[in-house]
Amino acid sequence: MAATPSRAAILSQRGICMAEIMSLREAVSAFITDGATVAMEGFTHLIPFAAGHEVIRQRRRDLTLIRMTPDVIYDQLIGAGCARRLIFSWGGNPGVGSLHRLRDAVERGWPQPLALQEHSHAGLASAYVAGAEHLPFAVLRGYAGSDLPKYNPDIRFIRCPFTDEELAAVRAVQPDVTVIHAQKADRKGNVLLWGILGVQKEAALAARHTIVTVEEIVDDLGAWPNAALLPAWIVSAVCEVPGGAHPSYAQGYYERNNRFYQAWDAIARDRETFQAWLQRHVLETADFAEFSRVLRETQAAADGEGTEAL
Amino acid sequence: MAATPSRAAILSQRGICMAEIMSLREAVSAFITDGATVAMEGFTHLIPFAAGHEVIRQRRRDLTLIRMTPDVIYDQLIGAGCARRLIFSWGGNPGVGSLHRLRDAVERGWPQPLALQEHSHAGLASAYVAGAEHLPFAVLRGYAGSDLPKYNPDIRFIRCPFTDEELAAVRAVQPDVTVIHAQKADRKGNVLLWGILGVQKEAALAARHTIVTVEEIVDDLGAWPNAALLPAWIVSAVCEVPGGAHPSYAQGYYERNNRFYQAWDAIARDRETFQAWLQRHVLETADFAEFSRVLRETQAAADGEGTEAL
Amino acid sequence: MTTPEQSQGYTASEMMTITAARLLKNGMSCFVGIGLPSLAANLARLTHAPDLALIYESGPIGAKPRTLPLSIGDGELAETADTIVATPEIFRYWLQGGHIDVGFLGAAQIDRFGNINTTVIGAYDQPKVRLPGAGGAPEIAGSARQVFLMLRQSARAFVPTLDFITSVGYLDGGDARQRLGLTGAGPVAIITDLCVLEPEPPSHEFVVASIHPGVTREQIVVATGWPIRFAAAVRATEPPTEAELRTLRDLQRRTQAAHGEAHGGGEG
Amino acid sequence: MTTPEQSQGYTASEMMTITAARLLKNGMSCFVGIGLPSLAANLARLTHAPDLALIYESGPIGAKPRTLPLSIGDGELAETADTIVATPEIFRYWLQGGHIDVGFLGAAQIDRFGNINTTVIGAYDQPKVRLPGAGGAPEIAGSARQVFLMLRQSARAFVPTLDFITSVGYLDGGDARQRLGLTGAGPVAIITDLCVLEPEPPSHEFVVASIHPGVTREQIVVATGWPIRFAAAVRATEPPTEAELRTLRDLQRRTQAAHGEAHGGGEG
Repeated sequence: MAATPSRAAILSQRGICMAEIMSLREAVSAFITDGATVAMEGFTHLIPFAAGHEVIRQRRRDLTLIRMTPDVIYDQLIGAGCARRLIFSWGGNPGVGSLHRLRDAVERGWPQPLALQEHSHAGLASAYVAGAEHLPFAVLRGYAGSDLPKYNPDIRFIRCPFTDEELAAVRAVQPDVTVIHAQKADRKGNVLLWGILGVQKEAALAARHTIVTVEEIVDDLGAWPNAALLPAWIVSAVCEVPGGAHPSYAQGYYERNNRFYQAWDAIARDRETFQAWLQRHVLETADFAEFSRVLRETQAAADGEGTEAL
Repeated sequence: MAATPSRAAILSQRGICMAEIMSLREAVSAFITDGATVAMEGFTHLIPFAAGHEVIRQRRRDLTLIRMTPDVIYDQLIGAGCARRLIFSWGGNPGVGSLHRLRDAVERGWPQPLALQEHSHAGLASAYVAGAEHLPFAVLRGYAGSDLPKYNPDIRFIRCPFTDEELAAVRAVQPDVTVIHAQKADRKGNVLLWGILGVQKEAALAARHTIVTVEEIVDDLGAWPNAALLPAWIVSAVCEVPGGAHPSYAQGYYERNNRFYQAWDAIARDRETFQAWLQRHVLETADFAEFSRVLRETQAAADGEGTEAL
Repeated sequence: MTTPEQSQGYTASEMMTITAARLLKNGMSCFVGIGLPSLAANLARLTHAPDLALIYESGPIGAKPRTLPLSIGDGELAETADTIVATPEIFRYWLQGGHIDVGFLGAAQIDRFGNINTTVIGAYDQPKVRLPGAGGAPEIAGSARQVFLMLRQSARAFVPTLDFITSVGYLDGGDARQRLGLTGAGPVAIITDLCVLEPEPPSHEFVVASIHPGVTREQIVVATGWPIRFAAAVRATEPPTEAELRTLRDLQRRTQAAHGEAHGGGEG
Repeated sequence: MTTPEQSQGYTASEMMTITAARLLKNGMSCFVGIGLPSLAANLARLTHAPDLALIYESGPIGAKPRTLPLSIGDGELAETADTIVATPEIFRYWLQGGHIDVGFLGAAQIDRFGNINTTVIGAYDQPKVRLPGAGGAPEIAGSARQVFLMLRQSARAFVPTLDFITSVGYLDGGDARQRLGLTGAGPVAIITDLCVLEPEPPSHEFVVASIHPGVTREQIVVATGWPIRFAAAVRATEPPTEAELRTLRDLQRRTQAAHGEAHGGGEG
């Protein structure tokens, strides 16, 4: 994680920031480097799957990945060998069970060992808040009596300077790059999202660079009062990727593909099945549009055979 | 200010909370007692003037008043002798000049001395956040080099447990009662507001009791996604008081009466003029509806005379 | 041979869900995890507690889902909520702020003091089974005014010693929890498919307080990894009513139709 | 006798506002107080910096007011903003978070190191004049990447020693500010009705860097309460262009029509 002074230094060197509209390939290539600390956020909703695939395609290595719920997106990145470290707070396949690629990396070091830094949701959400607030730490009522602080040095306990009460403190997370998916951007690069917001705004504000994939780029966002809007001047890149949250969902555009999440259990359980899936759907496709075509074909074939092999 | 343990005790004794729809007179009578700590919030927008008047009518005394911008609402309460202490961060008549009743109390102790606890906006906003988060304090990058901490014991400096960096800490504010004005409530007592939100949500969540005056009570709030909505179960009382933010404004209902703010300068500059105004408009009126009628009459008469004496 | 379940006309799972639902009072605010807690909370909302306010950690406040969500952030929760706030706000303003009446938690392992493990089986650094982890549980366990724990009873889950304490109940009992300064009162009931356990003062060890119809004490003893004790006056759980069963089954049927298969477990 | 102002065709106030506006670059994010800063920032937005993002402490982000607000929370700001966030978010996420390029402040008193007083004249506990107080200034002064200070120059305002330090510039000069660990660079210009002052390294004492047309050095000396120094190479401020003056006057005319009188000063 970046120490505070270096971020301050970067901020003071930074010129005027203004979003550029570019392809996802360009954005990943420009901003995500090997060894970077990357947060791809979206709490069940608006998970930036297309961007995750592009990172795999560009074969990024040794990433530190941050995400409250690693979900299938990080199971794919971890299984593809992109990550050496994971900062997270709940690592399951929602409503289904385990993330098998995550477990394989943790339990058996395949395809490479994965160091874990583990929080509670409240703790990691607070660490994002501290990052967004440019504070080195956040205070919360948390972790009392839990074993988690024994294994995570970024959780400590402090005392209130007024009441002497003991409270938990977590170190801020400050990603090099945050990637999120949103419903809309306008042509200047202002971004609008709605529905379940998770920690996306905090992750975006905490990062040095933010890449946003969107369902569509429009002339006028048509935002209501107090909308969750990220102005172009805190965004580095906006990429139009319709469907880019699939198999997660985008409220107002498409629903969560629960069937894919269920099928993922069988795909990810076995190293060979996973690798074959990754090869065919991600590594051998040029972009998310081609991925979507291939996935539809596999899914149609599976429907014909009555199997769940997507 | 309430210490944390007593609030925890109150929370654990509290039964199920659910808003009751009642008159403003009943609400002030039920929840605001002499000596209470009261926050009436609303940043220029949605200032709960009607509730302030009702507190004056019920002749509450020795209140500790909290408000980022005391504004004309607290100038009236201070001049009426309701307050013995003020926690604030900017005490002017916005765009006009001084709050003369506030200055008279501070500079000359009239009608009684007023103790000040003074923050910056960032500090007091953070203290509200800490209150809402049920933390005894908040951390911020603030007050460095300023003389304010010399005069406010609720500002201290602490060190980050990870980086050893020095940061400011402010004690949480936890009002006994928070009063806000909002655009709408539904018949269950769910409250919707929009536009400039200030610290209203934080003040409401930080308080033991929250009174909300609204422009109207409707069957269906018609809220958009991620709206600023306070559910009935964190609100104590909802009171329908159309126009209750005047001379402040309610977005979507009426505009700020800038003319009243300008005229207030002359009214409040002089003790006798102020007392006459208060007598005629607040103490001798039964409620906000009657206040509004009397104000319209005075205003029409002033228009006729070409003066600014409202 | 007829199983007790068949002869009773309902399953042990249904009895568990209905028992948990009954503990929720109308007007309460309830912080809900996915799986059994979500099922029980929505059953309560559809029966005796129409104004139960359901809060999901992904952000929805006052969700009124027509079918059960598969994940904690399903669109159904967002579309039916009174509003949706950001996740930090849910945890910091609403849960930590003291506005949640009931937190509802499941667990992989539980001990006699209601401490739970959802992190790891085996050693942390060399896990036998890596579980999903903490999620919202540690702070729900700490800050909700009361906590209900809900899980199927077995000696594998009800263990003498946890491999990892993810979230606390009463720690090692007595006033240990109180000394931690937590703002919530802690777990007040463990609802299982066999019985309801409640903490017995002053030790706060969980003892059997109510046994579901058709369940024997012997079954409970076998399904508990520590020498389980029974309260002085053990109650008999009221069997499900027709209305409770019908509402529960309708909800599950609607959910199955929506998701294409039975509702999965686990937080998310 | 013709005053210099009349002979020039513009007032000293107009020169001050236009000079301040010119310092704002297109695409910057600017945290704006009410009064002169708001006037200058909106003039910049209406002339050379159409994508200047104006942030007001009451919550509006990207406000594009057609007339100047009388208060910091006018409906005009809310209606024309890209979005409106809560006040704690403005201060904690946007200002403290490091996303504000320029903070624009006024003051009642200022000293040679750009420290300002908006709190009290006289002793704090027995004030001669109780001023409105800090508002957003201390943290704008600390966290905005750069700060512009803007006030009319007079010996009453430009004092040798402040009665109260509300917000810091360079404290007592040298590396004193740096040692405080503030994230913003501090004040880079004081724009007055007579001139522009800039901090001179390494002491960071403000010296006259640019003199407005028709103003003499003597006028500046008289209007400064400390022995003011002049930079080695003092620039001559470019007079207002026709377009600048027209836009400024149109804006003030629209504002006057909307509010019924001249735009007042002061934060709020």
